[in-house]
Amino acid sequence: MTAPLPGAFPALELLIVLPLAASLLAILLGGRLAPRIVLLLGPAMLVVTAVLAFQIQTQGPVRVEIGGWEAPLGIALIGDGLAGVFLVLTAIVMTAVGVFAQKPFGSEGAETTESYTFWPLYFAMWAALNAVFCGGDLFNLYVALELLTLTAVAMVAYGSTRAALRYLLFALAGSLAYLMGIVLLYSATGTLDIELLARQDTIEATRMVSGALMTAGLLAKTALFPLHGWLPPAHGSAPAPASALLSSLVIKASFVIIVRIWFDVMPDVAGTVFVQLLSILGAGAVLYGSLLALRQTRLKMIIAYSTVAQLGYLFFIFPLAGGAAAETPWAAGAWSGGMFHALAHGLAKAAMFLAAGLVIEALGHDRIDDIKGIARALPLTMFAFGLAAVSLMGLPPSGGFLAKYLMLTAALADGQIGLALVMLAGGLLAAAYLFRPVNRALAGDYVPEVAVVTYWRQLIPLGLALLSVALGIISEPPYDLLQVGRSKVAVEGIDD
Amino acid sequence: MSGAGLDSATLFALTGAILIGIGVYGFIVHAHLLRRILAFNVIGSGIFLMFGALGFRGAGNGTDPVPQALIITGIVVALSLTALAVALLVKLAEEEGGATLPEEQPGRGEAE
Amino acid sequence: MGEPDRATGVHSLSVVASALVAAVLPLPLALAVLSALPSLRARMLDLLPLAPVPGLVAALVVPDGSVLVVPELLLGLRLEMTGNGAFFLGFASFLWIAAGYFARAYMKDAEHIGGFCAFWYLTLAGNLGVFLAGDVATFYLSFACVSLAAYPLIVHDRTERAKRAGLVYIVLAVFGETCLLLGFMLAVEGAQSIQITDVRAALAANPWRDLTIALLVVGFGLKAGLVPLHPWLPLAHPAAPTPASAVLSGAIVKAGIFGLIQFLPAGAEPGWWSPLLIWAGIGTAWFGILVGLTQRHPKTILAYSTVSQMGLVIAVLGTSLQVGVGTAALTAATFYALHHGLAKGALFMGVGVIQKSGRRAAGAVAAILAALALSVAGLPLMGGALAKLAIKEPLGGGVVELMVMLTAVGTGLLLLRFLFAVFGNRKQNAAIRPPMGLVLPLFATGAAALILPWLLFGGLAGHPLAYAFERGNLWTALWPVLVTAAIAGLALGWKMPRPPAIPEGDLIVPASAVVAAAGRGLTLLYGRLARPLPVPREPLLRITGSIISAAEARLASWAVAGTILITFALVLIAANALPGAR
Amino acid sequence: MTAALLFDAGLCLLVLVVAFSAVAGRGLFGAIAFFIIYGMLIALAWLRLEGVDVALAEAAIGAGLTGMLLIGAWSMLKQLGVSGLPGGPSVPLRIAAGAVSGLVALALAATVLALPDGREGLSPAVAESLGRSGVDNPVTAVLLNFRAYDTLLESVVLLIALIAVWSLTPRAVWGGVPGLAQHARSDGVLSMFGRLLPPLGLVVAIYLVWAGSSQPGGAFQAGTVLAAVWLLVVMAGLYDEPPASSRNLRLALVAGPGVFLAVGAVGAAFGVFMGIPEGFAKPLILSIEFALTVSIAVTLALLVAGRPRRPA
Amino acid sequence: MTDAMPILLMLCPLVSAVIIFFLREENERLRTTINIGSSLLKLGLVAWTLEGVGRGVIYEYRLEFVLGLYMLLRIDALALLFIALSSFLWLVTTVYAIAYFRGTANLSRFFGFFNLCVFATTGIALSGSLISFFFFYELLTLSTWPLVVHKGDHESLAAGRTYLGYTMVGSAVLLFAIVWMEGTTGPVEFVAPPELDKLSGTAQGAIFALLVAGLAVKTAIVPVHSWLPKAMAAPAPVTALLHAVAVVKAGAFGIVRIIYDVYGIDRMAEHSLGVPLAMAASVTIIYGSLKALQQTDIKRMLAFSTVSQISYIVLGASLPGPFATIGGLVHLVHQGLMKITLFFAAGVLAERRGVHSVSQMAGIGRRMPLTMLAFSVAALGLIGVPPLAGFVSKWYLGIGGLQAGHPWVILVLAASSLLNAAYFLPLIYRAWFTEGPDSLEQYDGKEGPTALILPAVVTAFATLGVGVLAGFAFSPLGWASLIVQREYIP
Repeated sequence: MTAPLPGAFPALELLIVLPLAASLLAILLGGRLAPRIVLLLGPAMLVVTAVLAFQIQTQGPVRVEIGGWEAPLGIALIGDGLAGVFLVLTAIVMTAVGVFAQKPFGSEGAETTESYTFWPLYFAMWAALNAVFCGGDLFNLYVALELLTLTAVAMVAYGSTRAALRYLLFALAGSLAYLMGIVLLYSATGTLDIELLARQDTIEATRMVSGALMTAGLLAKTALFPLHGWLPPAHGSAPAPASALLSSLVIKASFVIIVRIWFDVMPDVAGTVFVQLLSILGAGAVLYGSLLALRQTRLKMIIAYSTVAQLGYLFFIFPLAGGAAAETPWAAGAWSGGMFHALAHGLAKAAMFLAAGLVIEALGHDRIDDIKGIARALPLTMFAFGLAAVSLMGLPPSGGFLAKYLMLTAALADGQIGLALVMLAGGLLAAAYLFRPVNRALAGDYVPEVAVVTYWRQLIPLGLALLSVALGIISEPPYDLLQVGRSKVAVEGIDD
Repeated sequence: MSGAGLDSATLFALTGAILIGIGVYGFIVHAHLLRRILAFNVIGSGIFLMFGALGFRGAGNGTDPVPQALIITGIVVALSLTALAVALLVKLAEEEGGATLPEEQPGRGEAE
Repeated sequence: MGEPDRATGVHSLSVVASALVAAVLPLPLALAVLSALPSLRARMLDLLPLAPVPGLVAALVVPDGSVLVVPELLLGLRLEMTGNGAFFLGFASFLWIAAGYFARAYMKDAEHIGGFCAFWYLTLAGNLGVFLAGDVATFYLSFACVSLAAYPLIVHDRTERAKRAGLVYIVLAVFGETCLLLGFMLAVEGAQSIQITDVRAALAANPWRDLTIALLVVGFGLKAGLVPLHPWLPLAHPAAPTPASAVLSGAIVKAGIFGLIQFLPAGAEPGWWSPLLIWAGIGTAWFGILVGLTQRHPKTILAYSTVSQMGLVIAVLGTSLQVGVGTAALTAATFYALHHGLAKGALFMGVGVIQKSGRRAAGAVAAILAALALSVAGLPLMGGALAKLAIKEPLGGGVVELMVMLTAVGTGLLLLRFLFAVFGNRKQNAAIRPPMGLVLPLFATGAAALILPWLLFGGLAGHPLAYAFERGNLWTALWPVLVTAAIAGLALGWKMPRPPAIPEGDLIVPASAVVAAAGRGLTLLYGRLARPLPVPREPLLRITGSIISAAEARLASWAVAGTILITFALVLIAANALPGAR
Repeated sequence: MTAALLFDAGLCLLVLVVAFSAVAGRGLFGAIAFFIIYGMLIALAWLRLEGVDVALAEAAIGAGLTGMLLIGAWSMLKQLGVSGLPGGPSVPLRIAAGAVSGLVALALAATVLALPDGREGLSPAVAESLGRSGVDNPVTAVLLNFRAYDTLLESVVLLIALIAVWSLTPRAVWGGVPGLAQHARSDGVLSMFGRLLPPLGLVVAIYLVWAGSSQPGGAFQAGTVLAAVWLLVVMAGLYDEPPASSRNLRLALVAGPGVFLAVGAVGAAFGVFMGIPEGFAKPLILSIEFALTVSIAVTLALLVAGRPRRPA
Repeated sequence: MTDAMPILLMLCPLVSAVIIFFLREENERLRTTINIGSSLLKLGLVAWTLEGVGRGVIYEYRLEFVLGLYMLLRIDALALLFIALSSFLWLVTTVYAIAYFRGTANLSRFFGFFNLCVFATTGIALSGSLISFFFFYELLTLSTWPLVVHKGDHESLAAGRTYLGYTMVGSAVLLFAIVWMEGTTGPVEFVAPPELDKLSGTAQGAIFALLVAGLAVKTAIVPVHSWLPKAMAAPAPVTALLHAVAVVKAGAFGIVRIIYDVYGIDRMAEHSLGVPLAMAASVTIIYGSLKALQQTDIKRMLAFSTVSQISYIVLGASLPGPFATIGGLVHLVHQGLMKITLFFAAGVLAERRGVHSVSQMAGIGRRMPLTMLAFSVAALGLIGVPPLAGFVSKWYLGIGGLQAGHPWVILVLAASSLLNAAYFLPLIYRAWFTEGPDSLEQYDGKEGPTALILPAVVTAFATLGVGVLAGFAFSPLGWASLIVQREYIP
């Protein structure tokens, strides 16, 4: 860890400050001007994350002690590879969605509820995401997570009050469990700083209980099966840009905290049964979510259940890291694979929801039975959807494939044939449920009458989908970035 | 705290634990969302009480101020969430004429 | 063997000779291609007699043992002029020239003339290729070319009869080709070479010897009309236009004989193959005669006669397998086949002439036909008698020889039947003068059939010509004729009971009935088997679906999910805390 | 057992009983009433735990504002004619939930008891750095200096909660006035309070902020007081709520977090994000606190008032 | 130069795919120019490479993804065999497709994916490592699907569904096997045999079975062949590609790679892995022929014929010994030539004359002489009539089977030939020797546009040419012998 040199570019800090400032500015400026902020902020954030990624890559992990107060008294921001890739992902997806949302959440005439309230929520969500990804203090993560929850629930509420309330209930419960865990941890150790906590190596009951509580709470927020009940209605009924953010980024935030807990904070606490349990739930998610996705009749619901399923893969990294899998030619294969999966899924899912949003804008609905011929009306959109689907199915040359390949290698090297089979089955099921809408969209030999969707807006999901595929081809930079400051445990395994 | 026998701090900490249990009970058992929000607040304050009690050192040693600061932050956060929950609940009531989620009403499945 | 034999390509041919050999096949092939062009079609008929000329010239000029190797073509093309091959090449070319000339006049007004010519040329190329082939691949190619290209000739008239004949022919031909291919593969694998000489030499030692020989015998025998593989012959010959029948019976059938000559391990005594072939041949000879006697159509009768005669040749070839007999028997068979080919070709042409011209042709044509018939029957001093004489020796006396000699009687009767069928038909009323285009080739071929044996006897049979005039031999030739005459006289005087009417193609009738029945049965059986099993797929899906839906509704409920969450936290604690969990 | 402990035990028992009544009581309004009492008791408990700042916050926010929110929701539901479910939770559910929550309580209690002794926490560290923080109250030091980043995010959380509540506004009344119109008589008790209290509240609030640097108190407590005063004024019908579209209102909303963030950002520009230079610590913290107080007051008041319901 | 060659070969179709995707629908001339131009350019590059590889040059290109995971493009003799075939047939198919689709909609999409398909196939051919192979193998699945469903009608959508369903499962199995192997041995390159001995014998066998099972789907080995006949719903140029060059060939090519370059002949023999595969291939050969015999629809008949024919390649590869290998490899090319001719012709018949079933073939030879001539030549070739391409394959396969000590192979070949004859000959017969209902109509010299007829004629000629000129060094047979020489004499 290197402290930033005096005068070094404060990339990490800017990633918090800029969106927060934008959020306040949006409140102040109102619905007429707020949508335009993103046109400035987006590029700025992309540049800043790029600089940060460069800093991390060249100088190693960055650590910022806020206010100059060292932990445990103060709060630190961690800029390691893990934070770096997710910050970049956030910048990309957020910018894309922000540009996309100019239309549904812009206002040509008078300020409306949506055009006013969406942008502060959006920027605050961005800030919250960044704060979570680079947060180095467990309580600070709690506050950031709550900010995230608030914005996410509010965005869901645009679509369905009921779904928003359900989401909020789950999130509240999750928060409480997490908070409970923090309380116990602080009481036992006197610190909340992730790095300081990582140096504690005694296994005490308190740490066990607190780890379990935090994990359980975060699982509810991540919507791991069987705690996923809130996700499909919420993601399925929110406006498309919001769904994109929720599925691609928001749930990853709590997942990253879980990773931080078990790979950084208390890897010694986790037992074999525990990590297996997580992966079993993950496998359950993959299969169950896919099966339900197969039964949906609305495009967005399919995508939402797909998220339930895809999340399952992320939990395979817990048993797969380390063990015999460490022998694979790729450093920390399973761990890196899991992170790649999160990235690829983030990009692909955002692309999908935005594409679905365009379909809804064009047709006024997203019932699969009635989207016949949409591929002729919106070829670029459906192409983007198809490309994103390729990544979700884990087909080469997409990022999803690379992720799956890394994890599969680890699984087989470790003798976890069951998980390997689930991964493959998951890919096939994904193909099955994503095939339905694509097939339907291609059917028919006429061009249905649709509302006008501009060309450049179709390019946004396409760009995201292409990125998701490109992640499999230009995979070295993100892969290398990911390895900076990677927990030793990612190689050695957390259960031994 | 086993060494010091039962003192006030332990007492309050245990009270916090039981409050959490009570809150959990309410959070699960009630379909009415307002009561759930209430239960949520009970759990929250139970956790805070426990936190505070565990950071309490009795006279002389000085109380640990960090938990207190965290608790204040937590209280504000809880209020924020409560406010949103209440607003959502009122909207739900306006839209659907009920204060419960459909899947928790006996005899009605999820229809979304 | 790996590489095609390039190093040993013996270019012992002079430039002229190699040019000749090289021209034998390409000329007809080129003409075949040209026939397909609409603008040239009409002309191609006139060129029919021209195409085989290089073959004839090559047979006469190119010395034995000449080899032409073109490794780039096929699997290493090798053309080789062998002794017997040269004879076959020569006589076949001659017959093709004559038949081609005949066809010019005969087919003048026929339909589909372009196709006829194209396939004529193709068949010709294949037929000559068989005799020149020095490697198995070229041989097989040529043989297949004959088999397949002959099909359009057979069905050329597009009559129902022709179609049926074509069907039987093509089914058997494809079957025969397949057998040949298998046999060749086995033989080549055993020899580790595709040169025919090597293959033949290695065949006796081949571990798959019996199977290989069986496959080859079936393949070639089918073409040569070996019973029971013969049914296509009596069907196809009458159905084809006459010039085609002439080459079919005269030259194409001989390709089968030549195949046996080329591939059977002469003198190697491979197991019981010699007696088997001899008796199969004799059986075939008698079968052809007996069935042929029941027939009415002249061309059918001739076809059965061909079957019968080829049976004899096969019997001779059977003897060639014996130690010590070998080459002599092969030469004898060649001689016999040669005569038969010319004679039979001429007989078919004669039938064609009569068909076209009716009674007007009766005189001279009748004479030559009778002479040819007698020759085939083996009347002393005729070409056929010499042929019979040539094969007598390899047969080696005993029962075999007796049986063979007795077939001469049968053949005589059969050909009498033929003559009656040709001339006894009162209905023929066309009475035009036969065009020279038809008559000339008939006479040329007939003459060749009668004369050539005399010229070649010394060279081929290994005896001076005088041998034919030895008393014993004369008698051997004569007595069957006398018996024949006696029986014929009896038959004429004493009204014989009508022979049973055996349909053309004899065995094929019951066989096809069996095949049809089997086909129906299989179809029925398959229909039974192919019916899908009734799997209750729909209800199964519905039930699992409703279970999942119910589960999902439960999981969305907070009461359930909350309980799960808390239980979960407790389980997670336990998962780390319980002894043995770590 | 000392008297203090006895008192504490009694207090705990009371807290538990009241909490159970709040959670499991039959009537909804009664439950809310119990909840408010419960909040007050908890505040009392905090006093016993020497957490005066927390006690203030708990009383003002935990009991007061939350109670108001719940009562407001209850009255809205009543107006809408929405009542609780007939019957209430089923017996098996009660048993299951009881078992589960009992287990939770037991597990937590066990964990609490299992915590090792002699934990110092961070009080020594805070005490050590207090001098450099610019304030004397350790809690304020933690809130506004050591963990100022938390507080910054927290203030944004509050603000965003308001925006989130506003996001539920129907399009037709966007930019309108929150809450329902109040028609209090101008000569009523409320009205009188409404006229009297604002100056008083203002004074109390300023004191709380000022005192917060050395004694318990601070922006949140002060903001709550101000918000309460505002709400009273509105309820008295003296002033109406400002419309959500008001520019001044929006400025007031973002002022606190804005100043806070600006200070942090300037720090970042000088190398230390949220760094408060030692010499300027007190004035900077105080100005942040004042700005925050204003924003918090406005935000809290509007949060309680709910989303806009009437056109401006 | 040597390192750039693989990239150049890959770029040809990729660049044209990208350009064509963004071309406007009406821009027909430019689209055609790019299509033909890039095909010609690629063919030229292949010819150049052919000379180099003949001299023993190896072209190689490496692209790193993440640590230890990389893409390897490598032109060896085997790769070149496949790529030469595909480049040639692609050119022909492009010409055909342009004529076939003239005046229909969605052509930029079609030709975009069409070129993407070429890209994937080229990639499959050039893949120098297992994972690179998988990469392009999957890309092929994806890029062919839009082609299969191009018509967008119910039938082709159903076909597309089946196609994806089968191939995705196959890919999953394949991936599983690859990962299993590479998890132990590290990245597997075709040039150097992997250290398979790290795996137990059982594991080696199991991985082999899984690899082959995964590839078998595209190769359409019974019982995972059903997608192929269904995929007939696709437009004719697409089916022609599927059957002759792209999809089924990719599977067969993969099996060849696995056998020779991953496992190696010695290991195959040691664990006797080949025989079961050969038997499966044989069953497929017979079964496919039997099913073809049952069909009345021409394209379905051809499809089942493909099922049968493709397994010749597998059969050849699975039998030890140089002859069988040559037979299998050469059939890779020969089958492509013959089958594509048949599909071209069938497409023309359906398109120009509405002929779909065997019964409609009566007298068609008279009206579509060139088309039917091409058809007949190819059909005879498949039967194995010399000197056509199919004969050469069968010959080497048969001898190879005997060499390998599996004489039953020649029975399979014989049975298949007979069955082939049984379903092709009646068709030819009907076309040439019977009169159609409108037989009075005279041939007017207008069979169709030259660009539609010519491809079939060209490939029919090639069918004849590769058989007649089999002995040439650069004929498919010569090239296959070269490959085998390099394989067997290290």
